[in-house]
Amino acid sequence: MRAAVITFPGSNCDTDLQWALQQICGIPADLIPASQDSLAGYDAVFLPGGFSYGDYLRSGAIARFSPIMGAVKQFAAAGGYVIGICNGFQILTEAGLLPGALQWNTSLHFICAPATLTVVNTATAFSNQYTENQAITLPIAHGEGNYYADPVTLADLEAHHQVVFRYRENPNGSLNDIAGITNRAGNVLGMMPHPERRVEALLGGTDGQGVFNSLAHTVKEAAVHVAG
Amino acid sequence: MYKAKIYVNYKPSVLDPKAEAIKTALTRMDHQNVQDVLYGKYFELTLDGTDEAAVRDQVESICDQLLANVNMETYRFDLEAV
Amino acid sequence: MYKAKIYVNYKPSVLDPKAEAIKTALTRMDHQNVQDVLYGKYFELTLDGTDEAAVRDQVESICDQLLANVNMETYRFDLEAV
Amino acid sequence: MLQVELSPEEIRTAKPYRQWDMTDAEYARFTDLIGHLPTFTEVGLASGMWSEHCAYKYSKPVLRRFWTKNENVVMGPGEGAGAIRIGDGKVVVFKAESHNHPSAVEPYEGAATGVGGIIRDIFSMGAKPIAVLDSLRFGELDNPRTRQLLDQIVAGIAGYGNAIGIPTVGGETAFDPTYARNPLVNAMCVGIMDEDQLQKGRAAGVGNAILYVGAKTGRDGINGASFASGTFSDSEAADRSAVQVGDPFMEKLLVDACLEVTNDHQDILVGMQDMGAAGLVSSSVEMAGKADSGMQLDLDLVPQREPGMTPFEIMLSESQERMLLCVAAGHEDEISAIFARYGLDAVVIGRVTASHQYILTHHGETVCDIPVSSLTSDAPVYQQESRRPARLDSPAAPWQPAITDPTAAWLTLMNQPTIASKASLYGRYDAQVQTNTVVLPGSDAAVLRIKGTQRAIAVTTDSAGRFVYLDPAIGGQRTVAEAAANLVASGAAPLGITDCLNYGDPTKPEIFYELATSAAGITAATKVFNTPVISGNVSLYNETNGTAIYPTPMVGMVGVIDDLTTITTPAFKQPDDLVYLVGETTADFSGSEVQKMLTGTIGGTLPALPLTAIKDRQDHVLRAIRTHLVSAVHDISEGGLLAALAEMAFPNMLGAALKINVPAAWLFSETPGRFLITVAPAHQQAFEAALGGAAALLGTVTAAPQFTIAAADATFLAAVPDLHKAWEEGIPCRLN
Ligand SMILES: Nc1ncnc2c1ncn2[C@@H]1O[C@H](COP(=O)(O)OP(=O)(O)O)[C@@H](O)[C@H]1O
Ligand SMILES: [Mg+2]
Repeated sequence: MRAAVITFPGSNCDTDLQWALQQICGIPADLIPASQDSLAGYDAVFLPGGFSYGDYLRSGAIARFSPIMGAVKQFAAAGGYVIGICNGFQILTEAGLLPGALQWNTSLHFICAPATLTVVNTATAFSNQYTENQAITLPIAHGEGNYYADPVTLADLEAHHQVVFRYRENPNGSLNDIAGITNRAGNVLGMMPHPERRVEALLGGTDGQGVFNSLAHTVKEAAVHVAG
Repeated sequence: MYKAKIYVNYKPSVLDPKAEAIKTALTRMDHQNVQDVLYGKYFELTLDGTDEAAVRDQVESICDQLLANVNMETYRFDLEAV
Repeated sequence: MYKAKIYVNYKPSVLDPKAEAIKTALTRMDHQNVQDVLYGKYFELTLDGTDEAAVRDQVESICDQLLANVNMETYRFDLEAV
Repeated sequence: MLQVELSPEEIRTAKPYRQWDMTDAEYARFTDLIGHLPTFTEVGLASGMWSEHCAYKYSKPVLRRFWTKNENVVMGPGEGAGAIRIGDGKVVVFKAESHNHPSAVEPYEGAATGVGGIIRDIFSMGAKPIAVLDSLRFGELDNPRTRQLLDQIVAGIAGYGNAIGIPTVGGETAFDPTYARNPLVNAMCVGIMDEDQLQKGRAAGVGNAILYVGAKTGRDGINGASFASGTFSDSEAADRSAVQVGDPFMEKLLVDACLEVTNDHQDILVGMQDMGAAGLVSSSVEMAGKADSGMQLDLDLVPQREPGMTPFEIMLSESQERMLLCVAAGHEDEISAIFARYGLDAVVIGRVTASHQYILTHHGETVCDIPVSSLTSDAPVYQQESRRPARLDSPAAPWQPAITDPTAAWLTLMNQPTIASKASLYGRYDAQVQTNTVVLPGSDAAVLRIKGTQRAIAVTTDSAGRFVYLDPAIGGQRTVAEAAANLVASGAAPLGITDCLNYGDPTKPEIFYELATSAAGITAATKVFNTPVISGNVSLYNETNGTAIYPTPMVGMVGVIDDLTTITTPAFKQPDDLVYLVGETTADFSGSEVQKMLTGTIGGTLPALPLTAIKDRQDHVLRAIRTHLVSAVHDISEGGLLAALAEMAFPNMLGAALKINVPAAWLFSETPGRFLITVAPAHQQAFEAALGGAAALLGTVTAAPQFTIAAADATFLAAVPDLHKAWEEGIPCRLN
């Protein structure tokens, strides 16, 4: 598996993601500037955390118009795996690749803290290495992580088991305690917590590895399938 | 040349934590007679152009694409020639 | 009952990185005819009261104390009976 | 207000420079140095460059006496930041800076731009910024303005640091009425780089280009340097001219682009400096001065945000997020192209010249033509008069707390804002971005691993205004000793310090005495702890209506950990671990938290600090840590033994059963130089031997979250959850 990590101007978790993928999980990962417009040759695309374009209008609102986003949309439409973490999640909702929106935390403060999550759906490309209802701890670090969707969209998300991670103690006001969701097709994931910050025991734990290992597993299985 | 005055607000069904915080602060500051707070964004764009209808369309598309998130916000604008 | 429509903006001499970012984005999105972007806050307060002058004073003090940062922002407002 | 440009002759008679804090004598000196009556622009530049903020004219005689060099120091004071070796060919680069005055006027942006400024100092050296720390002082939280200052200053630091992607990993926050109108906002930034990449702020080589990079210049913060060098009074409270808005997004692009230039284009980059106080003039003229060059700049080429700016405004604007580079002639486009990739403009605004003149042209006219040295090395330096403050000769009588209900007193202590948890504040900082933070805020020091090595660094900031107020020399020593203790407790060997010297008006002899004497205390301690001063910053005129703050030197210290497995934290790890106290406890209540808590104020004298004995003890503790003999270490500081014990119990909700043969009241004493250490029973003998008998066994850690502490004359019985609640709510419950 080969991963692309998009660097938007203002991204600041891009190199952290690359480190976690490559150095810790053994998944080759390249940094791709948002000014490029091709993603040929990659099995998965990561949109990292940070403050793309300063997040000055709404988080993710301006990043969505970067040249690379056309390629990301094509990549997703073709069934490629796309993962947005924190600001990446915000960009994916702004770009319409995931439903809903991320609003200011109800405390109106940026929150940096460990969050305990329940893995509520392990039948996804991003969570199959976890066990059903496993409790994992991942750091959150965001000001706008309060997930909102209108009632119809929300019911739809739940009906199609698109919620992957839920907070055990809701830190930010997210509806239905949502911490991470996929699109209907299941190939696009958005999550506010940072798995890349929790892949080394030295830094407090390895719960985040499951996301990357799940994906690597999925891609490998698919390759076996194709080859077979 | 046109000037567009654009107002972007949360949809009424969306709880706005910032507006809530302002209301709480006002109550604490002894402004109990404030019944309601709406907190939105205000933009003024100055646009080159001569065809009012075309400029109107353009502003509308700027709002839809960039200035408002239609999942949770609504907008309105006034356009005047300057 | 009165409704106050309040506009808060940066003073002209203050650099507004937000407006700059929006302008750059618009240029990149092929809206080169946008000459100027102003990005401010917009509030609507609904206030109980019967004495217009008193309400006006109250809104002014709310702006000074809470809604605007007078170090770098200016504000204006319209008041109408509702 | 400054738009009317007077002629040189009019300046001589109307003396407009007085309003920029330049004296008649200084004007005369400047006129002599340049050999003609200065133009409006020239005198304006001098007022900025000769301000305390840029010239250190009052503090220089003090700073010169700092100890600044040992075998590890690669770069001492004088550049953007200092650098010191940590092994593996790497240096750690760090500096601290104050933004007290701007934060008092406009807390959010003042604090934010303070962080932005100190970050520029670090990457201007070519170092990658890896951590920010913030040292904050406020008045009491019963005042609404203080609550707002606290909220907005923390928000501003968070707003900048989080967005730019540099973790804010530590700092300190304390409350005393002396800071009510004059909060202290000191920020420190730490960077890492290869020693051979170190960059200097020099403009050398005739014909080489001066490149301006980053945000356009506007009318914000004009002559902020002399603003920061003036005192506050009520009549000036309306002064808003120094407010600037920070743009962390722009700075993020600047950091990345500048580091690409320093890493990959060493050969054509001659020098780089950030535009800080006194903006374009100070960066450019200092770069020329350090290289003994001349310089000519065309101000029409300076990117400007507003029309009609005068040379005075262009040169003294303190618009944020700007850098100045000196680039080898012929390679300008190569460098500009790199910045263009980051969406940044880089423009040639002038050249290095063969003469020693500093020449500025504007609209085709020469508006400044003066020797470079007249703004740099020839700036005045004053030997201030020093007088020992009368209060030091009539100290309050020795005081001891009368503790009737020990447990209740302990609970009250944990709830004092200065002692209480700061989690509600630092929880708003992204402390983990860059994925290096091994020990997060809330410990003695923050610890960051250095990727690609087996090493880590530990960082802390400490200040002790109360002690410095009671005894400047000993207070200065204690500040350094405490910083060193915080590093040692984390497993690090202290390497060096940066400082922020926060004092009142230095032209008052008593204030100058505080400054000079506490700096001498710092010097004495740095020699003992082998921690030279490699950078620093001075903030004077911290006064409101004529009353100064406590003299508050802040020390930022960095240490190195050679083996990641020896990183140590204060948390009790396991029941049955043995609890030791290292260091003698005596009745030290002058300036203590318990004194302030029970009497509302502080007073008394401080005993001499046995620096060598303390250093010796720290060495022993560090050796025990490095040989894996301990399970937890915490230094004892504000609040004394009880506060330290409680903090050790909280993370894992354990308790302890202890016996200590001193009066109960002494458990609140703040005798410096002590540690609490836990040791697994298996290591008891080896540990006691390693400490050479200096460790007294107090008891054991218990699984039950309960403290039972038998003192000589009373027993403390406290439930850890109760202590925890008091500690956690100390700040939040006062904010609502
Ligand atoms: N303003 C702040 N920013 C970041 N961290 C802070 C701040 N204030 C306090 N802290 C953190 O809280 C902890 C306790 O601080 P303090 O009591 O000053 O520690 P010590 O006494 O060991 O120096 C430290 O880890 C410190 O870094
Ligand atoms: Mg400590």
